[in-house]
Amino acid sequence: MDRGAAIEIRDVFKVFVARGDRHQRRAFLALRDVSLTIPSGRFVSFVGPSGCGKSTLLNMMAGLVRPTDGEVQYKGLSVDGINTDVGYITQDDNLLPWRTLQENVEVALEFRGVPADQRRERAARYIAMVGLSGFEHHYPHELSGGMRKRTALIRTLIYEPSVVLMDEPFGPLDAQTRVILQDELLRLWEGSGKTIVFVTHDLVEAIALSDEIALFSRAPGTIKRVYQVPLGRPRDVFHIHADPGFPEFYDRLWRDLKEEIVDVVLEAT
Amino acid sequence: MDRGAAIEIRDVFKVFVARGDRHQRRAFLALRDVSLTIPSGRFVSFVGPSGCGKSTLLNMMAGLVRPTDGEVQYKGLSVDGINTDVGYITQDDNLLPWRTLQENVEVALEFRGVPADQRRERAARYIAMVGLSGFEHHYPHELSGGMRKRTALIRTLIYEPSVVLMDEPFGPLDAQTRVILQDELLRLWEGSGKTIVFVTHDLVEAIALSDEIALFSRAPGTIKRVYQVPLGRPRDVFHIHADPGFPEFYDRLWRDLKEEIVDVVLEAT
Amino acid sequence: MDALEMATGTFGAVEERGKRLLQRVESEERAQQRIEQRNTTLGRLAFGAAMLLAWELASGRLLDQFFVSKPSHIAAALWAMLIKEALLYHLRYTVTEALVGYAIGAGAGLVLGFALARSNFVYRIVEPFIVAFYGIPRIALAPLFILWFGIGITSKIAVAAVMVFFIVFINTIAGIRSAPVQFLQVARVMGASEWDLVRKVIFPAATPFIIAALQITVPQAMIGAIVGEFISSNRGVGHLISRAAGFLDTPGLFAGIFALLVVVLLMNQGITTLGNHLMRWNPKHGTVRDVP
Amino acid sequence: MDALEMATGTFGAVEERGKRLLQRVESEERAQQRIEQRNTTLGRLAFGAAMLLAWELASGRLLDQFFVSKPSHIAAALWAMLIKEALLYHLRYTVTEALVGYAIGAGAGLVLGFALARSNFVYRIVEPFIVAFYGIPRIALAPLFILWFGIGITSKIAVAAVMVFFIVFINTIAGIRSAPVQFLQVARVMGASEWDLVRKVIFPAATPFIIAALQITVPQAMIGAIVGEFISSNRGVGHLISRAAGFLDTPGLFAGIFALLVVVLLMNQGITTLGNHLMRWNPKHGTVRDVP
Amino acid sequence: GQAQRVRITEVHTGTLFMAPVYIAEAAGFMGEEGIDLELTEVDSGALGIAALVSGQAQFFDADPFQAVQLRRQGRQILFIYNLTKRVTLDMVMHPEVARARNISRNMPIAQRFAALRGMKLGITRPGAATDVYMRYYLKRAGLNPDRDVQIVSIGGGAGLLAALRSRQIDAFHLSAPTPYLAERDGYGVVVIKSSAGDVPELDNFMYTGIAVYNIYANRNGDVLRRWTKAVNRANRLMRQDQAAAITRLRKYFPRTDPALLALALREIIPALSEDGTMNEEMMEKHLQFMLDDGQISLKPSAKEGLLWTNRYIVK
Ligand SMILES: Nc1ncnc2c1ncn2[C@@H]1O[C@H](COP(=O)(O)OP(=O)(O)OP(=O)(O)O)[C@@H](O)[C@H]1O
Ligand SMILES: Nc1ncnc2c1ncn2[C@@H]1O[C@H](COP(=O)(O)OP(=O)(O)OP(=O)(O)O)[C@@H](O)[C@H]1O
Ligand SMILES: [Mg+2]
Ligand SMILES: [Mg+2]
Repeated sequence: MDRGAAIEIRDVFKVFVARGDRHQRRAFLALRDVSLTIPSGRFVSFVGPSGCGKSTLLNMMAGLVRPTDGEVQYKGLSVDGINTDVGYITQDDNLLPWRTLQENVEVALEFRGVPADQRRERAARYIAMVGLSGFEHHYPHELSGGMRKRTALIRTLIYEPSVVLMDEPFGPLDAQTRVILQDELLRLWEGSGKTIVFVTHDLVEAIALSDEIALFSRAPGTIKRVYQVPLGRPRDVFHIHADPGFPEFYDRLWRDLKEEIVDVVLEAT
Repeated sequence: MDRGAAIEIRDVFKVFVARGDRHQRRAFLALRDVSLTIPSGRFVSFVGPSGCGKSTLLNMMAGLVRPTDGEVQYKGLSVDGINTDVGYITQDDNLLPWRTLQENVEVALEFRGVPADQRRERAARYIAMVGLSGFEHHYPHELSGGMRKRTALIRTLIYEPSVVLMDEPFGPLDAQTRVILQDELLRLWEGSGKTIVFVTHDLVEAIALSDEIALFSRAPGTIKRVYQVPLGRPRDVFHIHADPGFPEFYDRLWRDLKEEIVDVVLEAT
Repeated sequence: MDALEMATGTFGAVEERGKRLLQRVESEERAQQRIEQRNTTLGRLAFGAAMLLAWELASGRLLDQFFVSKPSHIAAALWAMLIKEALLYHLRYTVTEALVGYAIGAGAGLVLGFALARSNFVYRIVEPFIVAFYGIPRIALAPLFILWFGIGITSKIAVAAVMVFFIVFINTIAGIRSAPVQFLQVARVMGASEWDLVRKVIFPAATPFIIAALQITVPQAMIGAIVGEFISSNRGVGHLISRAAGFLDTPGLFAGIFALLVVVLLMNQGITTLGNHLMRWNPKHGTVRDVP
Repeated sequence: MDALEMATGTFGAVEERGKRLLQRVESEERAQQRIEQRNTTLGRLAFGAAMLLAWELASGRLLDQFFVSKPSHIAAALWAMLIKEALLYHLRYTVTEALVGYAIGAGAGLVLGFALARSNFVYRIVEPFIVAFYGIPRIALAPLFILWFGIGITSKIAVAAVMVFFIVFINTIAGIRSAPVQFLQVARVMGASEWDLVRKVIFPAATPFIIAALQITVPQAMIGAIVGEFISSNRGVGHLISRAAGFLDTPGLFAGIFALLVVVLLMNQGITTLGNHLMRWNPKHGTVRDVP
Repeated sequence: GQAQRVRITEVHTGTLFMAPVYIAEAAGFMGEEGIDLELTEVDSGALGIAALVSGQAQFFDADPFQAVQLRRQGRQILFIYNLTKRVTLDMVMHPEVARARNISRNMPIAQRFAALRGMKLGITRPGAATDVYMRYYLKRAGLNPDRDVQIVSIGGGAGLLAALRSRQIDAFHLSAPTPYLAERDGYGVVVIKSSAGDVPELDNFMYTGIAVYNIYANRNGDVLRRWTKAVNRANRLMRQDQAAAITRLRKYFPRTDPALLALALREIIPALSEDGTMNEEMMEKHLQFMLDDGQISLKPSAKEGLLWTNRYIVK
């Protein structure tokens, strides 16, 4: 497996200007001095408090947001404009409302000029994989929240990008479906050489899936620490609790997070 | 506390017609023979596989969807048309994009004719409670996913409806923020006499918060079983794992869910 | 609760009931469309008949018959036109002008709208000039139309196209701007080309605007053709109308107009159908009142 | 990674850098708006000047000066009009007609749009009749306008209002239908009255459509006033234009038109500003090309 | 001076036949008769009728066809002042066509009509005077207006000039000054000048006059007399002192080139009525013309008092 850097984030700062205040457009700092290397072929998770800038960082990797200062490199080149080399499963599902589930799943293949019958065949396979067979002809508003999210997931996986950015892909899914899809994801990924950047707020999920976990501080977000997950591969996501390395690592992560909690509680009251 | 039924669901069936199939509009069954009583003043959670009809059932309680057969009663009267007596935190945040965070939080108070200064004061309190102070003048698209969800939450809580329907209110939140808000929610609820119907896919959350848990089967959804949570009140959500009743009850719930998992896995491959 | 489930009957009975419901809903769904269709048609006929009746009765009493004529006379004039003035020949000519002008104007509005909206700077510079051009009374341009487009069918098509263009253009721009930026972003990341973006994301998002513009411009195109025929012509319904006006022949005037309106209504129906088709995915299209 | 964080400098330095960035962005933000504004203004002036120059040069060579005149002559005529024909007096009259007609037509279109869209059945019945009414060439209705509204200012206002109404009406309906049904639903559950719904949910959602319609109808209102003045008048810019046309006075004709266009452009600018204000929340309003 | 002041509204179609009325107003003759005259221009005859019938205006420049047509509907308007004594349409032809066909004003009128065969001829609107008389010319020459020539309607003077200049039509006819502008700029020659009496059948012909609603005339005979008195004063001024007339006219045509106004007046004055009087023969000629042309199916009497009267004319 290639061990070069897929993505390299250097000294990134991000300033946003909120537009709601009529009289003064006040700028504020969303990301502060973030540096991180994501090696090629690895599964890296981001965990951290809500609003700390995880999605913003993913947006930068996809070229949708420009850093105010610092640089984001993709495979050695500075990201400048849309990065069509990555697949991006955004936090909102962003399904096209005028396309049925199947048409949504096929859309990237259409962009790539894949012939209709191949599209259909591949879509059917992925749709079955996430348990959505029978709903091919539903429009997004006729699907449940979890079904929409699963559709958004396979819409990106289907064209097999070499780097996949996933922003809470299993967010609105029940524990049951979730574990199955985690397992499915690991099976697709293992040995594929793909790089995955995965945002989640479920520590167990992060541990079960990742090679590395980047822990973010609360806003203005920065990376507090990067952990190497001390579990072997392949992993059994169904029984990850039973892995000998799990409890200790989980406790360590949780301890480090608690510091952030205390801060938030203090702020909240 | 009043122990009458806040909501009474009787023999409800729901048939949807999906419109994507051009040639045949095939109807399909989303809810099958659901009956459930939600007593007044209780905290009831729904758990179950994605797409089993949890949101649909909440929509019925709010009067947004009509049952195809059977009846939904609210405080003894059949729900017929919009039920403005409940507060409903929908699965999607549905914030009004043309209003800032604060204006969104105030909207229900505006509908109720609360004077501007009172609105502002109450909004500020709730905004601080969920840790969003400083973001009052951000438009929804300038907020992170978790921040939007927190806004949607307090937008409903602020007018203190006597029955609150919550569809995965803590979905896109990190574990840390989540526990704090769970605690906050319990503090608001306890002793208030309010009824809460709470959809979640986190079993720990369901146990930590609820009096009763209704477990749904996979689609066409029906209620497989209703559990009484065997933990006392008040509860410490930060250390719920340590509660003596917790492990046994958790295992029982998880066992019952597994059956559904097996089914899904079979279907998926 | 388990007891309750038992009480509702055996599992088999529930299955049975579910199936019955499915069938019921499927047939109801079909029936309802038919009923709505029928009610609308009946409603329109009733409304139309009521208006004609009111006109017939009011004319000569409340309204001055010299200027408004009455439906019965108009019908007679229409018949006479059909027989004696080769109405259909003139109608075909006018409708061709209107249709071709409509197609050109709408096409140009769409294309230029897409071209300019995607380049905001150019749009902001050019926009006031386009608006200004539309502030020029058509009548003032008549000699130029004659010089540039002649006195044949081309000049009528040009007038119709001009009247259609602006509305489609502005609405297209507004529609393009309302395409959610997130959709554009995910599509671009998925590798959409500019053309993919236009066809598969922006156009569908702008559909409600474009359809509204296409609906607004149906009567405009027809009026454009008529104005064109007023500017110069030797045939067409505008010619007939103009002659009727010259001879103070109000029934003839309205007869010509009625002939046009039939075409306008047919075209409008076509656009409505097209809109319903393109926006079939839209859950609330047409059902705004009833929130549930 | 901890090492890396260290390497970038002390915590204080990072803070410092953050602050500097904040200031930079704030001042850049302000500067950029100014620059854009300036570029747009310059671009428009350049474009306008180029067009006038091309006209001046082409006139008499490529174009027939008799029919298109040339900017220098038009400027002279404009001056003469200002002095000898009390242009400002006529202009005030015409602008009043256009503005009042615009306000009435747009107001009626909005109100009727809201009234009908929320009752789909009535809308579907009434719609073809409204469309048909718009298919009637204005010229045919002119005698009725005189009968009903006289030959004073009222009839011009009526023509302008009629030309504005339809476009605002159809676009309003389309806008209302595009209001996301989920927003209506949550608002209703939160206790919104029908009036709350209209004001706080439907109207903002329909804003892009309404603004587009208001923009389209600015020149329409002006033309409506002019058409009204062509139908009957003894003052107003339409009267001046009509008189110039009668005497084949092309510079005078264009001078009258130019006077109008200034007003049209001012009104258009007003609508654009209003639109920008109402849609200030909209992230991509005006920045369509640059996806990031 | 001793008479009561009245306000009247007169609508008109903006033709130059109205020159005496304009002058009467601009020179203050109306005012001296105690009349505040407000002139309003309308786009077409039908609109003038609408204004008259609805009581918005009291005076209008109509033609006998409109009067007859209104009569059929049970409304009576009455001509009280004649504006023209013959048809004033002058035909201008592209010089190349005229040369190729060898047409000029020196030829007998019948030959000129016959020479129109195969041409593209411009009129203003179908049913308008330009159309009616063009067809009459063709019929006089035994031509079928719908087959032997192409008649194209082109809304107004500027359009007609544009079409002639770009050779999209071969000829058109209209009242002065339009045809003379084409002549001045070298792309037209006037070949039929009915304003000078080239067409005898259309000479001494009731073409356009000022009409009022009958009811109004019955009640306001005094006002009508004062009105005609002022107009006749202006008429005399116009004939005696063209320069003065043009100065007065500038109130209504402030920026128009005085030379152009002079040209127009020079061409049109010979066709205008000297004192507004009408006679049975003039009216009869027009009525018979309309009957022959098929515009009307019943010919009302041409006698004074029915469609016209000289009763109110004060010289
Ligand atoms: N377009 C924008 N304009 C202004 N502020 C923005 C914008 N996008 C994001 N922000 C702000 O940047 C910060 C980080 O947002 P981001 O979405 O990256 O958070 P996140 O880590 O993904 O949070 P969550 O877990 O809740 O999704 C937030 O404070 C948010 O308000
Ligand atoms: N408007 C609709 N038209 C057609 N089908 C619908 C509609 N709304 C929901 N459904 C279907 O009904 C079923 C239940 O949906 P629902 O949203 O209630 O699920 P859910 O239990 O909330 O799932 P999740 O946990 O994923 O949100 C799904 O199969 C969905 O496709
Ligand atoms: Mg996020
Ligand atoms: Mg749901």
